[in-house]
Amino acid sequence: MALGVSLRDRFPVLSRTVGDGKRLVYLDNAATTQKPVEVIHAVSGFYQESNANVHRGLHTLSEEATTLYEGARKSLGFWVGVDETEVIFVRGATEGINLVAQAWGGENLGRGDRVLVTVGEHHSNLVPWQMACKRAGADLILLPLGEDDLIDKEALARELERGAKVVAFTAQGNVLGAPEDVSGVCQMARTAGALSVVDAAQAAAHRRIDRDEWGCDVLALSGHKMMGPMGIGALVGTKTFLEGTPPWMGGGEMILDVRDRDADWAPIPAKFEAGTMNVAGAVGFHAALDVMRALLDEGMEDHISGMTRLAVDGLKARDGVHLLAKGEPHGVVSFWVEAAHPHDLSHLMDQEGVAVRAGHHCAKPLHRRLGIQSSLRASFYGYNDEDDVEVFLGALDRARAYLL
Amino acid sequence: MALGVSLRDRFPVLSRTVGDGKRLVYLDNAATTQKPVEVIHAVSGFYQESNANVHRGLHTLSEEATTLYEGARKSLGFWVGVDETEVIFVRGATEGINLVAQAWGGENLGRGDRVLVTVGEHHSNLVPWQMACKRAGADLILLPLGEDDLIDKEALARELERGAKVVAFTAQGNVLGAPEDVSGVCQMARTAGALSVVDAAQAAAHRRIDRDEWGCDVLALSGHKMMGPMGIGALVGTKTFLEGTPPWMGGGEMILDVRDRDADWAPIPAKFEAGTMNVAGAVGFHAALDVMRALLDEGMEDHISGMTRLAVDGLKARDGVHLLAKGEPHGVVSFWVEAAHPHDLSHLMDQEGVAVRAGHHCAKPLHRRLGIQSSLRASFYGYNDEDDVEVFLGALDRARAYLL
Amino acid sequence: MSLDNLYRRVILDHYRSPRNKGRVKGENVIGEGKNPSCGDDLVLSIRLEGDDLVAVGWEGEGCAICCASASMLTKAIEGKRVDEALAWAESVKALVRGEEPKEDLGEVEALAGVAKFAVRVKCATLPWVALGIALDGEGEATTE
Amino acid sequence: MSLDNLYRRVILDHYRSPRNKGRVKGENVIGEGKNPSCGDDLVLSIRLEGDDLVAVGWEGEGCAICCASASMLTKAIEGKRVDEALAWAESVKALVRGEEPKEDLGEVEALAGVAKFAVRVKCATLPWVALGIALDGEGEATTE
Ligand SMILES: Cc1ncc(COP(=O)(O)O)c(C=O)c1O
Ligand SMILES: Cc1ncc(COP(=O)(O)O)c(C=O)c1O
Repeated sequence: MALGVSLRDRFPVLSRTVGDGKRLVYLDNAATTQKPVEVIHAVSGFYQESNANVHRGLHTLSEEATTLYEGARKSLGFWVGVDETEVIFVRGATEGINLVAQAWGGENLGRGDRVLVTVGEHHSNLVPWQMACKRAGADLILLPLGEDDLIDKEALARELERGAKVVAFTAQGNVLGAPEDVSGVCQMARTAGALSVVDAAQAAAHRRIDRDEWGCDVLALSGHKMMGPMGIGALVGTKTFLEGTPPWMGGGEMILDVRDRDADWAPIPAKFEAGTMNVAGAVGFHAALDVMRALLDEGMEDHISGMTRLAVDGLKARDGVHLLAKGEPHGVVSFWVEAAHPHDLSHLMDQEGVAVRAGHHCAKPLHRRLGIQSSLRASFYGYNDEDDVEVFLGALDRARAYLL
Repeated sequence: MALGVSLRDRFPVLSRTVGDGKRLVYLDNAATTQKPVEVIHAVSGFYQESNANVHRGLHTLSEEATTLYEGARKSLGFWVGVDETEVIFVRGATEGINLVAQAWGGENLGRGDRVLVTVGEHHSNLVPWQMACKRAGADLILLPLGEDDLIDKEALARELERGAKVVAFTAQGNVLGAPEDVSGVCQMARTAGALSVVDAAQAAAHRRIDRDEWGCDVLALSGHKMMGPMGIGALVGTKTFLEGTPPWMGGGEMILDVRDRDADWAPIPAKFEAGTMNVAGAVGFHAALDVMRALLDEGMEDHISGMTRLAVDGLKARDGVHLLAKGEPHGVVSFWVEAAHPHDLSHLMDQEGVAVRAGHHCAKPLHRRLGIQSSLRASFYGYNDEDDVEVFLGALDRARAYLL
Repeated sequence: MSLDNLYRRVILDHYRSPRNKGRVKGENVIGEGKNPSCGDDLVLSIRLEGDDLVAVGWEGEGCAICCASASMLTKAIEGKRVDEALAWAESVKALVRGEEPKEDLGEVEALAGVAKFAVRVKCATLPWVALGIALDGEGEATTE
Repeated sequence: MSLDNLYRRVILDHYRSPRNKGRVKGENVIGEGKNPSCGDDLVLSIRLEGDDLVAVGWEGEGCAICCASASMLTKAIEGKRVDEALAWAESVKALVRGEEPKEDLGEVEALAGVAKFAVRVKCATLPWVALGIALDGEGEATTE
């Protein structure tokens, strides 16, 4: 396996054209990554060979499906360095964070408690806490980011000193793209007795996570941002956290016993997996982890860093173009252009085959602080290469010229 | 398209063998149905052609993905006779019911309120209500079923007279299989001012639902029980219900605006769809609805009724075999056998290629009332035929003989 | 190129040289429009005398389609009666959804090209939705 | 046929003619085991004198594998010391997971065939898990 153009054959969508025959230059990877044949085949293979509902069936298909499903859990557990019972399958990072905010928060947050998030959070790691705080009468505090786009540790220390129940933050923002000092923040949270919740949706797409190295209580990630299928992701928590948290959804599979008016919960992870789960999704996610391992071994992160730097340099060299990141972004470059709305630029660039994202990227508080409504974002992955960056910069220039 | 054996080519898994070369006789359709090539191709086609995150993207892929996703919503809305804005995509029936019990229940259930369910409910339509009642201090009442396995209307009338906030019931049980008089029950609930919540997980696999004919406030269903992919299903509610219910999960896409400490919600359906949804799942579900339409036109339900009757007659003719249904089941036959545990029978029958389900089928209160721990269940679909029923009965006889 | 359908000369012209930008004197009706998904955010400023829209201005931020649409709106409805303006708003919304306009909409018909780009429809309609709400009811418009 | 691996003659024999069924006289330790997913539900009834399991019985409901396993358990550990019984329980659990037994487990080795059927492992281990909990700690066993 090699990176860039030589990888494209394995991601079928990259062979398609856009508009009047333009090669697709897909630079919206922070929104969702493309899927390699391995993942597509794993999903259809499951439906063609072993499709069944898991766990309770004693017939061959059900046993096979259970083995595949639990195999995916094992693989993900191994990938992030945790026991398989610490892996809860969910739809994605958003559901994972809501689980924590609602199930844990419902029991543990009370009037006057303080919850810390950052101004750089994706709405998915902000709105659930707004809702939980509102319900509990707790206070939500938005931590500032420093000049390097990372959590301002002095501000964090100050807020922790005043007392905090939770520190919820992203390991890598989807707008600024700065890899956070996760273990540093988690350690400060732990020392202060606060629960650490890590939004790993972006980070997990770029590196192998070691939960214990991070030292967080719980983290959430999405398979679709890691070349896996949509509709599958995971919440990874410590045994202590998961066993101490009440279940969230009720239903089949998550029970040990059910009487008329109450029920006993199954041990983790089943306690948090109510109803029929996305088994095919988990199987595809398993395949994606295998591809991920290979790409990281090939040096995908250096490759992505190189493209990011090229894009950053190219944008900085252009008049009237402003980067959102003050520090050094990885994998994603967000920017705005004077006198040209991101929507128009994105639409015009699409006509040249270039897929970038325009909008607030689900980070309104951050955009508001930067004094802008929206921005453009280009994000890179293993199958992109320097040529894609050149096409992107050229398309941007032509789009600006068109609007002038 | 024709039913039974002529359909098998289109469901790839049905060509596989089990154990030492036995033809798969898949009779676990109530747990999950098999997937036709149309559905498998729709899912992989999405990943090969149009994979992108929906809604906020202005590039071609994202527009295509959005069109496909919203096209699935339109199709499902049309299928159940509602406006597309009344269709909320969820993972499946379980998530849908939890949404209602938690988001609506959290705001509308209080101390001493009464929630009615039936003794025949799947845990997924029981445990969420147990949890919601516990949280609110409300009372959960389990309605009895009559001699026809349907809700005892006199008991329902009595309980409604005492006051009830919710009547939550299944349109067709996964154990007894009796099609409920949904519109009758909903009308009684409505007259009494109670919210009607219909678990349509099984019913939706067997007929086209007309929401207005049912007259329910909200219903939940699962795509995977309707030949669709796993990880996709829907909650279908009236505009009044959905607009009057607060959101459940917070995150991306479900907001209109986000400030630091609070947010405005998007209009329905987006209000209830936080984070990246299972777009590929919705696309596959759309394909499944097209197949469903064709099969129902071909007379699938008569075909299934015929097989069910054959199985019921065959089982009744055998000594020591007891059916759980008192009335007339459709699509599913649950039974127990004297002096032979369902696990052993299921395992032994699997050796002959016959996939049936053994256990409590997520209906413990029902089994407890019937005085048994568990049962065996055979459930039929369009691709099964009379021969499958014969093989099933023969395998049962041989399994019993083996254990004697 | 298909883009020229979307960014027609008249649209680019209204975008580059917006008409009636700013609040009008004696403003007595305003219409707010927001498209939170992209940050489009505009205010229509109207002076209503009796049933007549005697002055119409706008301010706000948005993409070229949205700004051009607002600019064209002010030209199109200034001097019209409330019922005429509301009828126009309906016609433009239909046009942008890809329907044949029932009446002659003048230069506003340049917006027809938007119909092919589902995601841009709300950019084009935002000013017209805001107009409807300003004249017809209360609250804030959104095309999300 | 591969089934014969699972339902070996000795297992079917214990299933058809269960040994030590019923509570023992002078019972002073009980172990409860439940597998709620299939409804397996059994009680080990033990009379402990000092460190010796002088009488062991069982009652309950379950599948053939579970009942045979319970029946074999009572034969295997009756008369043993607590530490010996616990060591047996560990060995049987390992056997059923597919590991090579370290000691001679006699007829109980017939349960080895279960290892191939993941979903039945918990049927076979339930009595042994219940034993561990009865002798070792508190609470109710579950193999869910
Ligand atoms: C009657 C009934 N209700 C609810 C469910 C739950 O559906 P799901 O597991 O797809 O969420 C099922 C399926 O198991 C069912 O049969
Ligand atoms: C930093 C970050 N957090 C959370 C999310 C939410 O992930 P999902 O939409 O897969 O639930 C995303 C992706 O949009 C993200 O980039």
